[in-house]
Amino acid sequence: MNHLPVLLIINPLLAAFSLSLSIPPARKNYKIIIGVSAVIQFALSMAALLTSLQQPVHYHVGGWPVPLGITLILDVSSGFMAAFTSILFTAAVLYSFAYIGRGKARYYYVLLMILWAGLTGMVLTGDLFNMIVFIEIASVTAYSLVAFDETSFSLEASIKYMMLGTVGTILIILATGIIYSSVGSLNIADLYNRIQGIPEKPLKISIALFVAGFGVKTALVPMHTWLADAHSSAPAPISAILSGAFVKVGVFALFKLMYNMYGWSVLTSLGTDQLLINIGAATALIGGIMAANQADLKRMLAYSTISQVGLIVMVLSLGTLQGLTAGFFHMFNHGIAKGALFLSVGSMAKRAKTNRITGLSGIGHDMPLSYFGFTVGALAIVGIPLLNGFMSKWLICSNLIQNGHTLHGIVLIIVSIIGAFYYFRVLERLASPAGPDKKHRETSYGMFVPVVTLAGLCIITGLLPYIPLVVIERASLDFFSYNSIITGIIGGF
Amino acid sequence: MIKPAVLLALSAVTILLPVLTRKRILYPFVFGAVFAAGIFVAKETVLIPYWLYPFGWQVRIDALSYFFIVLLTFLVFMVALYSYAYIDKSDNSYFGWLGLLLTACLGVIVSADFLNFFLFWDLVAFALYLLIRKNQPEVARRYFIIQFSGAGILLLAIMLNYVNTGHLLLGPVSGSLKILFILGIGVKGAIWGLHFWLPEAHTKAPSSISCLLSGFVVKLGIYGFIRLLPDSNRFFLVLGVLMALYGVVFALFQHDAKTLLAYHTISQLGYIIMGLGSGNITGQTGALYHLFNHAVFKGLLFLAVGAVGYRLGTRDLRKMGYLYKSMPVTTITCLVAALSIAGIAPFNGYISKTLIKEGLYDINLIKNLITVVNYGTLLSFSKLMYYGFFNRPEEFKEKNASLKEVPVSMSAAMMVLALVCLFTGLMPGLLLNNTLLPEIPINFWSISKLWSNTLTLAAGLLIFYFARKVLRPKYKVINDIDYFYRLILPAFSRTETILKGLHTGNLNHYLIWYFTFLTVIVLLII
Amino acid sequence: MKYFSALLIAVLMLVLFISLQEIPLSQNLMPVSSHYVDSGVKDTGATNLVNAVLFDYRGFDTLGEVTVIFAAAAAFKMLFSHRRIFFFRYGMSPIVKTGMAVYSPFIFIFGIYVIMAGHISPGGGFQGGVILASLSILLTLVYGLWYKVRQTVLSPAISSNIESMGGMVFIFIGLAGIFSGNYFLSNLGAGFFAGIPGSMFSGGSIPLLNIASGLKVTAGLSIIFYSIAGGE
Amino acid sequence: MNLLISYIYYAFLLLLVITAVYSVISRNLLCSIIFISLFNLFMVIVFLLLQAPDVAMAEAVVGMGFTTALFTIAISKTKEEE
Amino acid sequence: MKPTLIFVLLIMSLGLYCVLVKDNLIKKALGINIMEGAVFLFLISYGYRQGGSPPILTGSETNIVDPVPQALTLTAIVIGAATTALMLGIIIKIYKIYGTLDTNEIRRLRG
Repeated sequence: MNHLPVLLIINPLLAAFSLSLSIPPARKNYKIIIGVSAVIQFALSMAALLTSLQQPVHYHVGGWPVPLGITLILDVSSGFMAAFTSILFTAAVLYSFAYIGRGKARYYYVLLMILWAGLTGMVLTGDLFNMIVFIEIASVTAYSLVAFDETSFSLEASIKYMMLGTVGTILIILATGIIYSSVGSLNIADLYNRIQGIPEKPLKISIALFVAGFGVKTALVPMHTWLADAHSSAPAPISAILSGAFVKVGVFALFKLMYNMYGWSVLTSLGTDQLLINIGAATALIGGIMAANQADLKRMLAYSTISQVGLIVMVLSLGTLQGLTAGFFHMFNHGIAKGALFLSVGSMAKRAKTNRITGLSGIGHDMPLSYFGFTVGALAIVGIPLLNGFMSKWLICSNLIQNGHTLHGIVLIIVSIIGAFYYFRVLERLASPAGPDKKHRETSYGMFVPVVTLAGLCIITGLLPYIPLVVIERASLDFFSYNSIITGIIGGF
Repeated sequence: MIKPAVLLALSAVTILLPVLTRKRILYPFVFGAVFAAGIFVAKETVLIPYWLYPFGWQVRIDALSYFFIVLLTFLVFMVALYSYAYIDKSDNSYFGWLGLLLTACLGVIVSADFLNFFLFWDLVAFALYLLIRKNQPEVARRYFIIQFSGAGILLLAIMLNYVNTGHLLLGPVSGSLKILFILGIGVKGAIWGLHFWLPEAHTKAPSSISCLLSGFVVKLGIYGFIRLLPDSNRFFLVLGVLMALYGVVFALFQHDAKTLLAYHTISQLGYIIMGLGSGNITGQTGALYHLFNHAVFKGLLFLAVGAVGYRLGTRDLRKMGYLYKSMPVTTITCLVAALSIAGIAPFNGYISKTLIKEGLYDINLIKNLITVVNYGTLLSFSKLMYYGFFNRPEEFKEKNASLKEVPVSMSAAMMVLALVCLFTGLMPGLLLNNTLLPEIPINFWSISKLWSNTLTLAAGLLIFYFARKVLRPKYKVINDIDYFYRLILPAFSRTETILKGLHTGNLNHYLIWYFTFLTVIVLLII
Repeated sequence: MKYFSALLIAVLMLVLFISLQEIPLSQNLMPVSSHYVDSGVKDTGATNLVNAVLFDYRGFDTLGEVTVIFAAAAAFKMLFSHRRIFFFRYGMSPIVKTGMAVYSPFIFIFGIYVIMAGHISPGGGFQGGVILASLSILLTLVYGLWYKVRQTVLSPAISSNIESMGGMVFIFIGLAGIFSGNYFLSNLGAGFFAGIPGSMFSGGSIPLLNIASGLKVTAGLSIIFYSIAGGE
Repeated sequence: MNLLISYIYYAFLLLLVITAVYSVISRNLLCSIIFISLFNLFMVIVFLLLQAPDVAMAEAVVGMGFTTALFTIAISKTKEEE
Repeated sequence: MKPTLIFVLLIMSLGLYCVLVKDNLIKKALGINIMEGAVFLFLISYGYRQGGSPPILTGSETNIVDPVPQALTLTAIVIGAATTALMLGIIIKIYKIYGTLDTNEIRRLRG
């Protein structure tokens, strides 16, 4: 049998545990341990993607059939998300080697690995409560990594994030309790068959609680308030991971429940899809407007993440196969581009000792490679042709309008225009000849290689969208027909 | 015959020029090679499958596309030749962006599906942003944002059209979508009401780029009109007349040479749109002919003014003069261009304006308006020539009279353009052979036409002689209608301020938002 | 603001009350849990069904749970890395110390018992682990933090070693299932010693997992407490 | 559960609510910590009445021991009266 | 246990009130604990079966309460304990820097 799904989760955990041993080998060369396990994890996730492309893997942990035990589902959608997550994580780990100072670095990497495991588990698991556990793992590590710098800003951001996130987790647990006490099962695929057994009002309440609880993790309006603080005051690689991977994985998990546990027909009959699409539109607009005139560069990027997530939620809540394809494609593109943006801003801010746009003006001449990464990422997110953002925005717009949501299509266009407004403003400032008097050196290899790699991915996927799209279409197909795949493995319960 | 893919690949090579070689002398020849390929390109429709793979690229080169390709490649060749000396030595990437602009315009012209049409439509604006950005980042950004908004409207229109028709093939659109398409395309085509970006962009950009902007890029709007809305005659007629008058009136009172030329771009676009609106083959052929001519002589005018700026350092008509002594080539080419834009025989403007007039013969009012516009054009260009080149202001004598002629590559480009002005005027058969444009069986050299033309010239010069005091360039700020568009920004910033005030940073408020949201959706769902 | 939120809470709770009334309450169990009850002992060999569910049927949740504690402990080691101690420095009076010296072995034994007998009686890794952790907390409070630092058994380095060991042991016990040709965390299927249900040595890997998680929880919670109490 | 036990059960639920109210409204933080540990104690008893000994034990050690100790330390480190 | 629902919601509303209204961060953490307790009570009470015996088999039980909610609650309790500990740690560090725990003054990040 194929043990890939569980190996994907326990490999980072083993690395973290062995790293936390306070014996000289672990203390001395923690970078080697982390690098090796990161490479292994990257290879494992790519192998998982290839395996899932041949046939989906259903892994029964402990050998218990559905719905007795916990099942890990490795289909193309989860394999794609895992691979996409580990691309960002590998870049972030490589970047952190040069970025994070020595002092507390060991525990930083421990938490980073646990975050990796948590996100992979969130993607892979097919069990409701297990998903909550992994959400908690990822959230606890995220709370503490946001506070890494121990400045006033990072601590404040961390406590805000933590309060909102914990309340959200309580709501999710409550919804799970409602569902379990109604039908007595926790497996998502099994719940899909039993969902009719839930009376109407508790069903609606559980949907509302799930939307509110996951809304915190994915920063839907008006639960988006923590995101700008957290992403702007975390270390650069953590910001890249949080807004490149964590938010997307949260969206993925929310819509996995919506599509595969409740079933989209139930949602449309309750009118929840309209609710979700309007929330997405509000998120996109408010994020874009808030980003328009920020003085702090990382804060601006965080708000633009909010607006892009709004677009993704809009197109995912159409409930169509093409909509899923467009949404996943935009997840991928935005994740890569935003990773490049945050990492390059991190290296610029490390040299210039500030995040403020005015303080960074003219640094583009001193650090051409980081500036290249920033430019490509920004242009990709704005949707300049021949970069990957253009194609996904085209797909999103066509899906929205074909399904009769013309107003939401207009929202997409307005958001792109506002995005062009503030991104080009920043590009101008960074390239302005009136640079700071003291010259900054270009960062070391460890810092600009990941940036340039992610930027190159943006360009490649922009010129050849076929490469991700062939995977993403299969992924959305699997996501769409999840239950028909899973039904084969449900035992006689 | 050359396959279209080869032409596109060759033009794509020009993007990488600064990377491939640092010898600037080679660049104009590469653009010339593209021009040659453009002349000999095969008229055929092919599908390039591996482009953006799942989507593909429907490439169609028919008579219209061929006409635009020849015009574009020729103009870009001239501009590259001119820029060889005009752009300072340090900035080689300029030619790469020029190649990007060439490729994007080619893509717009040859695309037969809406996806690639829109893609290159956006890319044109971005390439121009890169070209203008070097000197004028603010202007470049404003230009790009405006064009991006127009592209957004176009995208919306394309999507709605896709919903209606079910396919993405480029073709005539119908119904109420026409309005959206006119708005979306009009932003790039600078139709009246959406032209507010044009004077600023043309004025502030480097002269070679202004040449391309007004010579070709705004013509892309005309191309879009011809492709997408072939049958909205009356509207085009009214729009054209409006633009022609508006442009002339605003041009008359400018003191900056390039702003004057920019407003004349609007008025000549008015001519072209009028010709499109005439609804008969003569008028529309005249429109295309005038499009070609306008590209040539307006480009030449911008290049000449750029040459003056290159030596003199200013384009302000109040500081010019005496140049007929110091820069004879520039003066003569500029004079040729001015005569042809004024529609004086035997230069090419005469031919196209005659064709347009023939096309519009039946409508009397419009004929009289065209005459008015003609006199306005004549006046403003006599102003340009007189105050710019032949005037003798004492305070600038020693400075202006001691200038040197521009380098050979610039003057070569200008002379070639001037010769094109002359020959396309002398023998219309150069264009009116059925390969480029259809033949029109009218006699351009009848005595009556020439006589009225000469009378027009004489009368115009006479009026200028008496009114030159009135037309003396003075500094005054003339508000265009962009005044109204500027009112949008304060509203936006007010919204933003309110939103920022809402994000108080107080955890209590955030939690209370959160549970308000929860209660609201619970009440909504229940 | 206060009244608004009170109104908000009232409305929310009212809606919840109305709608959660409809959850059906059947006297007989749901299919899944009835299967646990019927054949849980046969499947796992543990008579404490909660432990059977925690460590066998849903053992993966438990792995995640110990990971959460591990993450919290690592976060504390990251954030409270400074070692300047100005609090609970020297502990309490000698009387309390002597009393503590008498009590502590019993607490220790009790915690060990709760951990070991998790599969046949109430308790298990977490409860016993927290008991042991509170023992170390008590020692810290009574004898002062200097004692804890100087002590080898309770020193932070040792406890972080113990913690990592616990986590690794958990994972290796799970991997044993894979090496024996079954799934991750397989219990009896992987050939662990089943024993007689109800006896001390039964339940296959469940006691081992109990011990592992107990070690982990002990070390993790004591690290957290130590960092909060002593960290600068 | 029979009638008497159920009365006891509801009595303890009532006590839960009362201790929760006190721990919420008391101005003194230490006082509310004590009330929260009482709250946890009654929660333990309620769990026992609901036939959940494992959960009761966990709640006892975590809620009354660990969390309370942490809260106490936090208060004594942040000398703050509400 | 239908009447239990009333108490669950009462306790939860108290915790929610504490979270929403009180300005002190420690008070908010307390409120979060109370809410968690309410959720645990909800889970356990809905897993209860009338006259059931605890899920520890000694051979002769016929009517047993549902073990799964107890397992879930156990997991949730430990996770909640870890989260609370982390929260308090961050709160202590915030007090070191800001000198206060009042949320109306801990608002350097805004807009």
